[in-house]
Amino acid sequence: MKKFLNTADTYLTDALAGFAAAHPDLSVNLESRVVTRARGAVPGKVGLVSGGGSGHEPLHTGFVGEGMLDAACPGEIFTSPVPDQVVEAVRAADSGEGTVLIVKNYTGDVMNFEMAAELAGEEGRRVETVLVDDDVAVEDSTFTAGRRGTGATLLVEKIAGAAAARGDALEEVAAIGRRVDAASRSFAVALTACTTPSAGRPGFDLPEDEVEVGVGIHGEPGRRREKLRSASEIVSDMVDAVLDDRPLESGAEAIVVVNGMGGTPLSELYLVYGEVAALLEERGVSIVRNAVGDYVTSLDMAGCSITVCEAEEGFTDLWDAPVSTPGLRWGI
Amino acid sequence: MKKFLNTADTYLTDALAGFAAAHPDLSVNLESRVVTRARGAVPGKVGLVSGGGSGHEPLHTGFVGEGMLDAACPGEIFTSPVPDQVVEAVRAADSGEGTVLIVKNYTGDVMNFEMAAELAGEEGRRVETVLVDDDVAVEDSTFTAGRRGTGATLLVEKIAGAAAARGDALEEVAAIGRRVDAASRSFAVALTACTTPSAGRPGFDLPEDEVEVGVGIHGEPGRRREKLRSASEIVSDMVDAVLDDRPLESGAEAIVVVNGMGGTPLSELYLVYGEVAALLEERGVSIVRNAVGDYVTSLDMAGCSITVCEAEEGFTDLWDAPVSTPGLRWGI
Amino acid sequence: MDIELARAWVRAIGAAVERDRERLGELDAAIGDGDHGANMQRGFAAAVDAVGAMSPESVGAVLTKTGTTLVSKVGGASGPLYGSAFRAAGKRLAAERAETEEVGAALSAALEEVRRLGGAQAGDKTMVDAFAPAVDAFTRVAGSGGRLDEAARAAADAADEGLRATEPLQARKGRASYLGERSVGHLDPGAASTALVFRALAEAAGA
Amino acid sequence: MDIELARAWVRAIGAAVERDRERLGELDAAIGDGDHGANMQRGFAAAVDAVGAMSPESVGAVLTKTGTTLVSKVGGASGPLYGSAFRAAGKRLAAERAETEEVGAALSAALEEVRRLGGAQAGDKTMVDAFAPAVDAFTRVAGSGGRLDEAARAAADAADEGLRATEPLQARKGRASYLGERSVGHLDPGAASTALVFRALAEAAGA
Ligand SMILES: Nc1ncnc2c1ncn2[C@@H]1O[C@H](COP(=O)(O)OP(=O)(O)O)[C@@H](O)[C@H]1O
Ligand SMILES: Nc1ncnc2c1ncn2[C@@H]1O[C@H](COP(=O)(O)OP(=O)(O)O)[C@@H](O)[C@H]1O
Ligand SMILES: [Mg+2]
Ligand SMILES: [Mg+2]
Ligand SMILES: [Mg+2]
Ligand SMILES: [Mg+2]
Repeated sequence: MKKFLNTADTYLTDALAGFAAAHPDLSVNLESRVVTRARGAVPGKVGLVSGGGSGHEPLHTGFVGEGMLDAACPGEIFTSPVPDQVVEAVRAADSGEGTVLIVKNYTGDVMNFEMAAELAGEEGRRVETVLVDDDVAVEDSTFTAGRRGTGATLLVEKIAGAAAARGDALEEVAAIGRRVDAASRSFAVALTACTTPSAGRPGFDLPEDEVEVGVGIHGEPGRRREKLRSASEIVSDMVDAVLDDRPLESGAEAIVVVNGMGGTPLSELYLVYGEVAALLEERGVSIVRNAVGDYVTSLDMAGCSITVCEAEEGFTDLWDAPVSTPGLRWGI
Repeated sequence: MKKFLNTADTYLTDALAGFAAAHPDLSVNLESRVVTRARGAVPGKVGLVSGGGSGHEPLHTGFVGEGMLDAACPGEIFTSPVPDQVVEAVRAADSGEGTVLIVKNYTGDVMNFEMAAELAGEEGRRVETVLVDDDVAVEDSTFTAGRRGTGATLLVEKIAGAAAARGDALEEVAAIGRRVDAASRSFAVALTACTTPSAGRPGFDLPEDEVEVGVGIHGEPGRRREKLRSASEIVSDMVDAVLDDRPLESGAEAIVVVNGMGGTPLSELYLVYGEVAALLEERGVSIVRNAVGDYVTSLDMAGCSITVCEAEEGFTDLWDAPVSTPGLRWGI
Repeated sequence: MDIELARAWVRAIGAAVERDRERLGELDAAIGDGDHGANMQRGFAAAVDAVGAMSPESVGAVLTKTGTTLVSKVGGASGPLYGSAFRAAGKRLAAERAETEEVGAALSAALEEVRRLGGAQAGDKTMVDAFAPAVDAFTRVAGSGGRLDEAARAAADAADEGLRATEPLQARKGRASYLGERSVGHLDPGAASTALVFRALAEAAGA
Repeated sequence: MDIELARAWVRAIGAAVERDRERLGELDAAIGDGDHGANMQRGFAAAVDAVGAMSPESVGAVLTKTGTTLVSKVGGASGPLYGSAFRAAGKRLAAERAETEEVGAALSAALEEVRRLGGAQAGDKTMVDAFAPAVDAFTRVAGSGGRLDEAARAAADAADEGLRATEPLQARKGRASYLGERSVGHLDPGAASTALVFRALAEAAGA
């Protein structure tokens, strides 16, 4: 395994310590593993908390800050946080207006956040949960744990964060977060497997001429393997998968995220975005906003995900609203 | 070779086309290979132009925009742009106040920009050149082409860009750019080699347990090979190399960039930053600003560079000034 | 089962997941995200410390503390599941000693909790496929007057059997379900750790 | 040398760098950034088109056009160097035909331009180490009344010799100099392309 690290066991703490040193406007509790805004909860504002396994940076810790999250609780690598962490984060985020939990739909995340929500409730705190489940590689049926939460998490956290900053009430913030998730679909392809510090070797072996199609963000294998093809062929399949699941009519407006998995250079992501833009234009869909870069990663995996979110009433204004976090910043 | 691409020959054009589609506030000429602000030269402002081989994204195209560059000219991958491109960029950037060329110190870049500067001069344009040469892995002697320009380019382009935006005159903008370069030193380590689309395979073979120390940003081998060691050992050698070349006294203030080469996940970069911060603290140097992320990359290379720039009078204010580019944004 | 045996059981699980950490991780890497070994090791190492540090008044106190520790240290799917399971079992054993049949009832309560929380049916390729047959075997032997070590050994064998039976199954719950047919042909990591849990009980009781 | 031969020379270079693109790229990957093959191929393919499309009045016009095209198409270090070299040579050959000695003088001017621009000395492990001996050999043969094909063949052989001699050298100019001692033991890519340039002249003249 080739990584900048000291020991596999200290990887996460060391990385969080560096994150803390780099961002004095955030406060990082290395003990409780909770990242909050240094200034604390914002009086009169609904709190926004998210978290999940680590290894997806900048998600979620990198999205704590003005206009987005109030607190994040990073779990072990690819392991959802424990209820204590989440409760700790809720306490830090709750100004009395209640807290929205943004949870990616994985069995572990859902169970741990549910337990945390119960505990927070027992403390008399109002908590609403927004489940993110945008990955169409997983059919949403009784034969699965349901669609995974992936690239759309960026959109949900930004847009719900802006709604909270604007002063929306608990139920309203949760509602718009759910609308964003409902309007979003994603699909991912991996060119290489990622290596977790503890495993020390790639999660799966992928021949030099094959790709994993329909992968998640935890290094798990995808739905199937395919021969590596041209970007235009791969992307057209990805866009089909996304739009077959949730068709967009000609004339529709969309926010598109081309998200790198961590090991893919920006120039490739732009190349992919160019293909997506052309395909959507063919279908008469106009992209009103876009984000191209590493947002929801999978350690050093080479690959990308494509997220298409129909820009419903109000989404773009909230997307454009000022945000100041390590991973996303404008207007401030 | 595993990349999202159509053909090696179209890689650059396709990536630029995607970049153009993603950033409507920039105008990208795929013919002349020049990226400019859509609104064109800013009346009364000194123009800022940079360029170099492609494969270092977001550098330089991603730094075109308010508060930073007026135009960039991306060459072929790892190949400096041709004089025509540079002249084209100068024409687009020059509002009559003259233009500063920011050139990374490589034989090819220097010669092509020099030729361009001559041509622009023949058109009666005032041009000043700022050479960036921060990489201490290369000794600055008659036995080499001189130190390479690497991570400090981010600082020079941001700070000189802010000076130009503030209304500084041609000589002043060039002068502060040179001061930033003179105050900066960098050193890089690679864990893997990068693969150019045309070569189709890694530039050098690196055993699973070895790293290249003192690499540049063009996939060239470094000064030497070493066994992979712990992050704290590697980083402490890197920081020593940087500070031995340009010592900082206790009490000095610095701007630090921990720059990813393209294939290294953000969590590792933060881990590295944590080590750097601790080492500088030991030496009594306080980091007043930092940037951790992918800024000056080398395609898919895994690795990072550390840049330490002494924060001289005025640097931090100009660093903090509003900037709105695809690769760097705040305050706007 | 007395307090010391309960403690010994937790220590035996800790030793087992420490030893098989890699194997559990590889099983999880094949159809999940590869962290199950680390999760179990982290959780039970903490549980061993916790139950070692306390002076429990009851068998249940040991198991409840184990469950609470797992919940607060593991995360992922297995944390809440094993954690709640041990807590549910602990609730049922309020005395200093527990008859084998009482232990069986406690294990049944634990299984119920796993079913309730995770919603997995038999055959979904989860820990339930090892947990359920183990509890059945335990209660059967206990019901016919068998000793704890006998019941535990039967449970461990049944769990191993259930684990083996997960290989041909297609996962319908948890991460492995994302793979669809590709989950077929692999053992379920959680079923594998469950088999370790019951084998550890047999060892502790046999000693 | 007449206009047609000048054109044939450029075409021969184009064919050679097309054929050896990979090899030049690998030489450059070893001690540089691997783009020399692509650079030469891109540049001379454009030059072949350019000189094919024009109706030149002089030998020099062909070489000047070649140089201008290289400058505007290649980039990197080799673009300005080869481009300026061909332009310098072109300036000296204003007539429809050029005597072999005149060609030698033009080649000397080209070499001077490379030296001036790049500042490389003999032994710095650059194209100069092939260029300089080639020009010496050419002018020597031309000076003693040799024909163009004879002079060109001598130049090509000297360039090959100069190329071979770059292997043990440590680079002092260009990217390869960044490697310090690690540049020793490799041929210089630019010297390799220079050898192709002179071999192409010999072929064209011999034909
Ligand atoms: N809904 C569920 N019901 C019962 N057991 C489950 C469920 N989901 C997952 N599991 C068990 O959890 C195991 C995975 O645990 P672990 O890898 O630690 O958590 P995660 O899947 O979050 O990484 C699976 O092998 C399976 O046995
Ligand atoms: N200062 C110089 N003087 C003469 N030749 C040089 C100089 N610098 C580089 N070269 C030649 O250029 C060659 C590299 O060309 P190329 O790879 O196309 O450009 P780059 O080095 O910019 O990638 C080297 O092999 C060397 O022969
Ligand atoms: Mg997990
Ligand atoms: Mg080059
Ligand atoms: Mg797992
Ligand atoms: Mg080169």
